Amino acid sequence: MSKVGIVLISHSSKIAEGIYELIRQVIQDVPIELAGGTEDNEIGTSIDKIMKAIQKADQGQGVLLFYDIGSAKMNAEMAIEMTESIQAKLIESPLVEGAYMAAVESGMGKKLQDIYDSVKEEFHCENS
Amino acid sequence: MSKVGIVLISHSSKIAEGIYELIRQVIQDVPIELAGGTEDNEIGTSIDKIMKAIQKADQGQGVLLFYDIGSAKMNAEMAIEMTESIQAKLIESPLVEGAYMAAVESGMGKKLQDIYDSVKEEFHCENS
Amino acid sequence: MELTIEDTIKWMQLTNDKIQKNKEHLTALDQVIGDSDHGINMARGFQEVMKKLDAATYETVSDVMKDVAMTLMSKVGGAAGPLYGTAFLKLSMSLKDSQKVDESSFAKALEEAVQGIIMRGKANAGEKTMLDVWIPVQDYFSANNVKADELETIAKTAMEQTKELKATKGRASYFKDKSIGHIDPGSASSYYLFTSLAEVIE
Amino acid sequence: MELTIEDTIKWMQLTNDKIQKNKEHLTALDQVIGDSDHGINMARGFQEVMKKLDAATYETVSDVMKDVAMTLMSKVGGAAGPLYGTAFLKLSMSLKDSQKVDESSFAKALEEAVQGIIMRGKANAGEKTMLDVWIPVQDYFSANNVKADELETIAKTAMEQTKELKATKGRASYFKDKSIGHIDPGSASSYYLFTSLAEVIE
Ligand SMILES: Nc1ncnc2c1ncn2[C@@H]1O[C@H](COP(=O)(O)OP(=O)(O)O)[C@@H](O)[C@H]1O
Ligand SMILES: Nc1ncnc2c1ncn2[C@@H]1O[C@H](COP(=O)(O)OP(=O)(O)O)[C@@H](O)[C@H]1O
Ligand SMILES: [Mg+2]
Ligand SMILES: [Mg+2]
Ligand SMILES: [Mg+2]
Ligand SMILES: [Mg+2]
Repeated sequence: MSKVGIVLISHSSKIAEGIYELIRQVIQDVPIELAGGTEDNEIGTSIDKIMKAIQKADQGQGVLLFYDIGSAKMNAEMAIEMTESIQAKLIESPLVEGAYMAAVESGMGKKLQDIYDSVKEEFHCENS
Repeated sequence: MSKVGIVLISHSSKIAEGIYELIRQVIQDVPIELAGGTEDNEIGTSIDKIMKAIQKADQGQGVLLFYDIGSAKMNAEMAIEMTESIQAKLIESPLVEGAYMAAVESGMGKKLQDIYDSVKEEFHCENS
Repeated sequence: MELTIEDTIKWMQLTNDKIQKNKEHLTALDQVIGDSDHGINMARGFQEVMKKLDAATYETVSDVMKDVAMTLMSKVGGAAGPLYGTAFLKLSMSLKDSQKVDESSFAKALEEAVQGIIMRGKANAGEKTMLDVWIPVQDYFSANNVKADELETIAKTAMEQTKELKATKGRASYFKDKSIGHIDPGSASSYYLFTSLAEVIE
Repeated sequence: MELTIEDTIKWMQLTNDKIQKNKEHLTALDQVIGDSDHGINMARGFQEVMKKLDAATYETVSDVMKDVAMTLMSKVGGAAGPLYGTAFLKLSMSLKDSQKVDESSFAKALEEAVQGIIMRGKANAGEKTMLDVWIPVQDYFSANNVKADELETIAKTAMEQTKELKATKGRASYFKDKSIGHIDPGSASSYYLFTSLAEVIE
């Protein structure tokens, strides 16, 4: 059965890799794609990496995007606009904590909007 | 001038290292110590690593501890109890986002409680 | 019942044997509703406990338990580390002034251990955690003339009943309703601990 | 003023020259209230823009700007990438149907570019961002018969005035009151952009 994909956007490729490890210890069958660092793997984000990650993470059930700070959000929004054929949703939640929770829920076969709502409900954050 | 220290507790040593990179790009003079992974650098946390990190991060201004999920919190609390001579405070906030903000504030010379309050105010999270 | 220093060491030895033998089983339980490391965590922790106990000599049961506590705390990792660590630390503290550990002092110590686990993990009865074994065992110690076979049955039944519970604390809580139908790994390791105790006081 | 394809390429060329020359200055500005990468980001982005423009041939100003947009978007990184990228994309889209780019069509396009930056970054005037240069420049284009020297002065003054502002968006906002007293890096790079435009329309 196809699952909702997760895209991890971080200024640091290590952060994205670490979250991947953390999730994979628990959940194996959910597509998780990383968009950490710039094209040269410096600190920053890359629209191209995010777009590719969205495309790879989509199994037809859509993709949830998690990001760390500030400008990653803008790059994520642009990438979503440029991959309009895919149902991709950016979520404001703690990066590590939210992505972990979403992966477990996706593993249980939940739908994109339900996972989105669960994560939002769990982390009532004004900002993140 | 001595600064408030930051301890990054994560189940994954890569996550802690990545946050360190992210912060160091912006702030150089704040003590940041990592407690990522178990003693064998597997996924998990280690009380001993956390205790050592608290001790190294303290410059006399106290230490703020950030953690990722669940059981890291218990290990952090025990470590704090076991290093009672140091003013160490665990904070419930998004790990990456909160630690970044705290480091900037510590870099500006703010005191432990003020940084704690700022981060809590920024991230009105029920849970994290 | 009376628990001597030798009994206590034997208790840990038997627990270690069971945990090493059932390492994969504990891991399998943790795989369904967790991160597949409870067997690894507990096996590593108790192996270190045995190393520690073998290398030292003790004057009191309390001191044995203190070493158990410190070792579990720093070697188990995961949630089980601080929880078992706290439990044994509380046992050790409670038994500090007991010349000999009899049933009533042990029952009292067990009560404090349970309070320690609750304080540390902020869970309570019915949340599908090790407490769902510790609490019934503690109740039994408080109310009864302890018999080995009864202790064994109570611990086993309690462990099995965690199957029907929904996890609301720890890693398993992420699975919500899907956590129902599986035995809690921490309750299984706690069962090994108390069935070993039953063997010792037999 | 009229902006031809050659003018547009020249504009980018002059901008690139200034950014390469002032790479360290931009980075130094970003060091005080940011993450020290604005010079690196912009230099990398505009170098790629020049590579792209040198290798292609164009039929319209709009097409040149579209390539500028796509390149900045994917090569600059950081906040400046999507922001400059969006700005040039809006310029390109607004000028799509203009046979020749005159002052009024450019003024209109600039207005849409500013709207694009606002939409993308959710900032507004006075938040110590590149908008604090883009908005006064756009106002000047809307209201006046554009003169090169006036354009230069307006962009420069606007950039300098960001010094007094407190950042409430982007990385610099973490510094709160301490962000006051320093020129905003994105405003400095925007100044290079508009002073190059002034040279082109001279
Ligand atoms: N908050 C808590 N209170 C009591 N027991 C808990 C709590 N969280 C987890 N546990 C127990 O710990 C066990 C899991 O231990 P382990 O797998 O070693 O740790 P982790 O979940 O960190 O990987 C659970 O099965 C449960 O019995
Ligand atoms: N939300 C925003 N809206 C408008 N401009 C912004 C915003 N955030 C940042 N900027 C601009 O971007 C500049 C920083 O760019 P850069 O250093 O390349 O990105 P980053 O801050 O991600 O490292 C700032 O000086 C500011 O002018
Ligand atoms: Mg586990
Ligand atoms: Mg674990
Ligand atoms: Mg920057
Ligand atoms: Mg940057």
